[in-house]
Amino acid sequence: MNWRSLLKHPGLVIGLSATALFALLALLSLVWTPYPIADISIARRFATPGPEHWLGTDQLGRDMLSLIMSGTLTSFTVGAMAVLIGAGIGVPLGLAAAIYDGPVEWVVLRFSDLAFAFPAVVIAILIATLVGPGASNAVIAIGIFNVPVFAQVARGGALAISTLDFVAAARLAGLSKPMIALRHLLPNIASLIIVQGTIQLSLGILAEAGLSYIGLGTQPPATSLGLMLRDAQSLFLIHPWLSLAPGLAIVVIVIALNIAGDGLRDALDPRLRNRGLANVAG
Amino acid sequence: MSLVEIEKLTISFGGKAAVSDLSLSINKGDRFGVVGESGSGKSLTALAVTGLLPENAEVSGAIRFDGAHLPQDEKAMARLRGQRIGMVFQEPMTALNPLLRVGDQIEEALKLTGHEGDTAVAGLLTEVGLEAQHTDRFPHQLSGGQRQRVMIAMALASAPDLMIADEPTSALDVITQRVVLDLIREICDRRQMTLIFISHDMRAVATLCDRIAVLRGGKLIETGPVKEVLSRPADAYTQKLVAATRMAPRQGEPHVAEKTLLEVVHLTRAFPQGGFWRWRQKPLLAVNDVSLRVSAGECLALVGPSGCGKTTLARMIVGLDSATTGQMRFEGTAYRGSDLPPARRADLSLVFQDPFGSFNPRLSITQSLGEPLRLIPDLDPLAREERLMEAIDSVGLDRAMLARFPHEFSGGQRQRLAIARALVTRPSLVVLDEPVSALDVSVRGDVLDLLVKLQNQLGLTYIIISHDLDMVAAMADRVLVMEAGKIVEEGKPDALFAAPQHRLTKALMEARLPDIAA
Amino acid sequence: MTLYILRRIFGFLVTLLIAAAVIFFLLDLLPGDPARFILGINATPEAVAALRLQMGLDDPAIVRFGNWLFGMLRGDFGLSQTQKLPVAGLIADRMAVTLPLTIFAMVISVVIGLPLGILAARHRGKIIDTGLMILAQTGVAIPNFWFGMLLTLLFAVTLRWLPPGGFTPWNEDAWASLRGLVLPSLALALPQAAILARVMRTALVDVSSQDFIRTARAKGMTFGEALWRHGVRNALLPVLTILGLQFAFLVAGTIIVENVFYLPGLGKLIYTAIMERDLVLVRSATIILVLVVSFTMLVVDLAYGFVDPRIRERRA
Amino acid sequence: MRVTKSFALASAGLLLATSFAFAQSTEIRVGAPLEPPMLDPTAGAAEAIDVVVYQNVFEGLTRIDQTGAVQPGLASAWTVSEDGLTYRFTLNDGVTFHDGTAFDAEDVKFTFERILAEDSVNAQKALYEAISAVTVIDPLTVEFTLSRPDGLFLFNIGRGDAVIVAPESAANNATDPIGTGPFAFVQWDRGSRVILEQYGPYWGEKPALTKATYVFIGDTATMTNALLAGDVDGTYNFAAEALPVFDGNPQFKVLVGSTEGETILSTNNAKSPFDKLEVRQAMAHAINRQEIIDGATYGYGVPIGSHFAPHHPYYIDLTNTYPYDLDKARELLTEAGYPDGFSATLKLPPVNYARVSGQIIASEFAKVGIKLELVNMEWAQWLEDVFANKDFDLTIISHVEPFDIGIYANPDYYFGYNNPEVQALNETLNATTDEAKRKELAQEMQTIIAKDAVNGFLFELAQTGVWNAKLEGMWQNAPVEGVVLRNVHWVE
Repeated sequence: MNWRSLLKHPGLVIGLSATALFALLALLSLVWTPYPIADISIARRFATPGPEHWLGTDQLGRDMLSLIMSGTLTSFTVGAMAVLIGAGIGVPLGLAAAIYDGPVEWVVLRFSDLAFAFPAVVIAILIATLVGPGASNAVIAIGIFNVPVFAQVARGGALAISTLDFVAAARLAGLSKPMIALRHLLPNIASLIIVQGTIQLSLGILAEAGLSYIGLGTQPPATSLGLMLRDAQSLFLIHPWLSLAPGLAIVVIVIALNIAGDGLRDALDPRLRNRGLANVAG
Repeated sequence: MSLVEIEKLTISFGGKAAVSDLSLSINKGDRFGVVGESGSGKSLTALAVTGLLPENAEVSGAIRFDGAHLPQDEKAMARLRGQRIGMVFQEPMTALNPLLRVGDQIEEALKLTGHEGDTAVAGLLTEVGLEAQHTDRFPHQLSGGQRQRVMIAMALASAPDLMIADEPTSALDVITQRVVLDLIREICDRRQMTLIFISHDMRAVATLCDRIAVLRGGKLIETGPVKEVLSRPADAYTQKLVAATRMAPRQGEPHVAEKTLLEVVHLTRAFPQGGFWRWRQKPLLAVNDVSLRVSAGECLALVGPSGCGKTTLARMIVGLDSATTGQMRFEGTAYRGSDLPPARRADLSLVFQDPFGSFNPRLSITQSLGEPLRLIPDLDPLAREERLMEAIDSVGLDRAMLARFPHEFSGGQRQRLAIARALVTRPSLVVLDEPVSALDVSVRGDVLDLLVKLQNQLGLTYIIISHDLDMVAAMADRVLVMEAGKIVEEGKPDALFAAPQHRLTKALMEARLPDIAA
Repeated sequence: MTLYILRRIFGFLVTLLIAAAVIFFLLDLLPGDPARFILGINATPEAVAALRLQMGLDDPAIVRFGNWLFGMLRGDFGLSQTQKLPVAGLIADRMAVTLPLTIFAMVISVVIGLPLGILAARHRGKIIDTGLMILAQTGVAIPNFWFGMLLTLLFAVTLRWLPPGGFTPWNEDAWASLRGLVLPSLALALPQAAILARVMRTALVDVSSQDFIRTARAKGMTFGEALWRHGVRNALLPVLTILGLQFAFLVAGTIIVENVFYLPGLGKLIYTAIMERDLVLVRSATIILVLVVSFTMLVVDLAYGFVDPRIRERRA
Repeated sequence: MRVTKSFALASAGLLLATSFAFAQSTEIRVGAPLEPPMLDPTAGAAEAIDVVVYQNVFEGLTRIDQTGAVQPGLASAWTVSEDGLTYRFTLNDGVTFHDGTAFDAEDVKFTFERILAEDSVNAQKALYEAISAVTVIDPLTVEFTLSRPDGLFLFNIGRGDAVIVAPESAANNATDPIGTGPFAFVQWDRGSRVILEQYGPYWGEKPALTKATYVFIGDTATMTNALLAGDVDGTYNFAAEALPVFDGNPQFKVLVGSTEGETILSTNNAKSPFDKLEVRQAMAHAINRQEIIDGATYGYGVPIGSHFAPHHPYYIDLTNTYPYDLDKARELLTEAGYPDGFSATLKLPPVNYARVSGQIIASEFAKVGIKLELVNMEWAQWLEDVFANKDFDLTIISHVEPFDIGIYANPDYYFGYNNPEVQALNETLNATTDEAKRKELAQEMQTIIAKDAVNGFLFELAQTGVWNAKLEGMWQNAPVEGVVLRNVHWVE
């Protein structure tokens, strides 16, 4: 896919650039924020947005813009790590289920049934009590939730690909099953996985917000958008801005990711791309 | 008087014309054939007549049906289709709603035109050769031929003036194909219906139609009465299409069986059937106690209807699948299928049917072609390079193409590449699974010529799997006819086709469409 | 068909059994002594030891697992360690909140989501489609708890139409109970409705390009008629899968939303029970939650068979 | 049939209407942030239990009033022997439990023997271990014999942990509490509320309220909404950060009072580097007490300089022992051998004051080079890690026991402070009954632990109640845990 074909998908361009903008802001917070986020000053709390603090300050006098930048980084990191865990475990499992039928497939399917049966929040609560609440707990909980999703996507995609003749050709050429999975199946389901990845990333950001909101996710002094909402909820009637700003940030980021995901699907999946002509070819 | 009149029709997508400046006139009572290869715009033209073009199509020009312009209003157009035009599509698998009983689907078509009643459904079913019991079936419970009959019954529901059949038989096997074609002809005769028959198959058009239009790349090449056009094609392209329908018998010495290369001994492949108590179900015998011999340098053909087990047999021979009982011997190495030792695999190879699915789109041609070379140990990079060059040269393609990716090639080129891949290990036996059936007619000949040339040059042994009797007759030294996992007849092609003994062979011969009269 | 059902039920039971083992042994690893938690910071070690003995915490894990499993088979889910009440009753009480909440949310999301999805697919590419999908994108992106806060601000604090949280028992004032569930159901349902609308639209757009829709149009239907008569039912297959998953999502979502609206539901029960180290309650309530979710998946799978005759046979 | 039914409906409607009309005058709905796990105050430490039942459902021999003074309860009078080892109580006559059984001296004996039994699960057993015998003299007289003098004895038997229970009902008190108080338990809708109703045959003065409902709302925002929407009539301790919502609203009144909660930065004195006095002093100098009070309690907390409640008569102000002085703090760190500071963990339990104070202290300590890693924990884990296993550097916790300076005399206590001088003083204090002498001893102890900077002394938690403006009679202060409803009433 080159840059020109990218431009044919305005959704992808808009979604990716908005995502990139937030990702950049988030990364920037690693090296620079307008104010350090650990810099607590009760004296200047609840400042309204102004030239000094563009988005005002929170209940501990921390700069809201800095918090949102850093919170976005946490949200992205948690979501992305969870996607990495989900894909890292789920994709090999799904591939294994696709290439080895019988017991391996049965075990993988049962495992994914099992993981689906545990709502992510329950996993999070269990892990939070096991290892204490924190961002890593959210990563694991959301990651576990992601595993069967990726396993099913990978298995479904791999099963569809493995009926194609080039897989048979590879077997004729003496490639082992893992080699076939690596060389032929994986590259061809990569686009599926990337698209699913953006969806799970946005779901992960929402889930992180939910977990932090009930106190199981990110813990101070680190911050995340969900944690900001938690901190601000009791002040909602007095300082509604403290809830609105991080909430809107979540909404915009998730929308951007979803639009990018939709665009990616259209751009990467030739079957969908050519749908307009699919039923009239010939 | 013309029923359908197409005037300067242009259909384009995103500025690219798929049909350009096409004018045709189809008279009442005509059986009009539209012939063309993929991308010729023949289907789009049919869709344009019925107002079913995709929404993103840009259309200009005029279409008149029975003297009147096609209505712009969607509802009016829909009703016109329902009452006066019947349509039959290519894929009977997907053209019926999988969730509804076929009786209901036919009845729905009747309701839309105001002809109601159970008797009407039964009448239509009888007319297309189905029985009353079929009304309660779901589409997946019917065979392809039966489904296509249901489609025809639905098309007839409104007693239309015009029937449009878009490749109605290309997804069916040889015997059914002929039956359905005959059915369409018979109904058109009986009902005095006008027919637009769209096909890539010259011989089908010749059998069924009285007028013909040849399309290529969205343009009209030639039109006129079938007899005139086909016996004296004016255009070079039409000539080529007509020529491709006749396969010249193979030149050269008849093969003399000397040394046995491959021997198949009492081979059986059983597939377990589903069910809760799997072991209680009787297994399905896809290949049932088959024995055969292939001698070096021979070209052996396996023919039979779909599902007869010929592909399963081929897969076991090349080592993609394993026999349940029995065994094979390849130059003295005994094996059951997948246990074929890697060292021997290099001597055996397979060319797949579908040139589009047989290359990994993510790998370059070099990578794909080089893959079988893993079977040959200790091949240094230089020798490897040499093998690839040799293979690509042998199929008549440019060496520069090695660096490219599959999507950059046409179907014919890909099939050449598939052959190159099959040859890269310098095998002695090549199994060809329907090697040309997925290709456009105009390139089939070239690929077959290439296969013959390679066999002569390299002394290859071929096993060809096909349902195309003409191709088999042209290529094979010996033919095996398979049915339900067993070999039912064997012989030299001339003798076998001239005097078929088995019921199946006879049916296959009868289903053959007549040659186009020169 | 029966064979298929039997096999599916077998898989369901295996999943439950493994889930039970996972829950039990995971909880066993939890740090924090339930006895110590109940007695607080000034309790003597002897008092803690006495309570441990009383609660049966000193038996080997495998014995306790077995006791738990067989107890559940007899309908005895054990006695809550902190509340000293039969767990089955506690769970049943909470189900009277969580189940209606989930079902309302489900119904609302279906009633809103599916028609909008169909409408958007019907007018694919038109302004109404774009508008609806922008709405749906926003709906998908809104965290349900945040949405709940906004709803409360508007309907409970400003307009005072509905209570801001809490729950009146059904037997006391069913009308008040219903009113108490309106905002939480909406908070749960709207993001899900947005997802459903998107899935329905995609499924219908997929279906609309299939040959049998063209066949229906060839029979004399307009695109809209064909979509409605032939498309929707076929599109329901993927939607059904999502509905099953969504139910699981909703059940999980109740944990957060019950916190926001302070509803005495199952999620809240689990949450509090973990905080209080009431392991008996936690594991039984969790396995019930898992049971509800897997049972829904089972029902969805079986429902496939009823909608799709192909599956009915293929798996028989 | 039809007539009867509509009549029944009409009268039901009437009943509903009347009960609604009277609802404002004799019923109350109290919002509580935590739901009790069970309702037996003698078998658990949770404050939420006492909030519902203390002095409402259950009563003790003595009763603590809202100033923290000891008043007669089920015992109408008592005498103490010269040596302070024998207490003789005269019990009120005509007292019955809510199940109708009579209350007498046997119930008192049963109650205390149950507390002291081998298999007792009483959370404060240690407070009563001085009791060596409980003797029934006659049905209305009971005598306690102590093994050592205990200045806090009368206070302690007035606590929720020592309320009198009956042998017939004690086992079921967790779910169906039966006491002698002015209110009887009616029902508990788990997860949402507990309903109490006035007990008709109550022996004492009848309360104004006929019905009380405790509604459990854990979330501050939801509590705010419930108060604003009139779903609850008040709450006894509302989150300080949201108090401005009610400030100046004539429909509500905000009651700010004191509690017994000394909030401290507990320091592991047994662990390096906190075993060094200079380090602890440096930390004390680095704490900006006012900023923490403003940040964590929105100014409602009262600064403390030692482990003692400011409203107590024995209190002396020691907040200036180590004033906020960063330079001095750095100097002391250098002296202690940590010129660049050090790193430590701060384990925080799941309460808002601790979590917020923790963040502020981390930010303050960073200025003198002490880098704190914040570790948030759930209660169960905190109790095990910090309290039971003493596996911590620093933590923040509010010690809510009244007059609990004695914990500094216990070298095995979780913060590991071992000072023989304090231990000796405490022993003397416990054995002393003379008020003036006791005050002197208590102040000496306060001063020593302040000077030793045992822990970071932050503030005394305030109690900030929000109530409907028409309610009167609520306790403003919280000398013991509980929301006592006996005097609460509506005024027009």
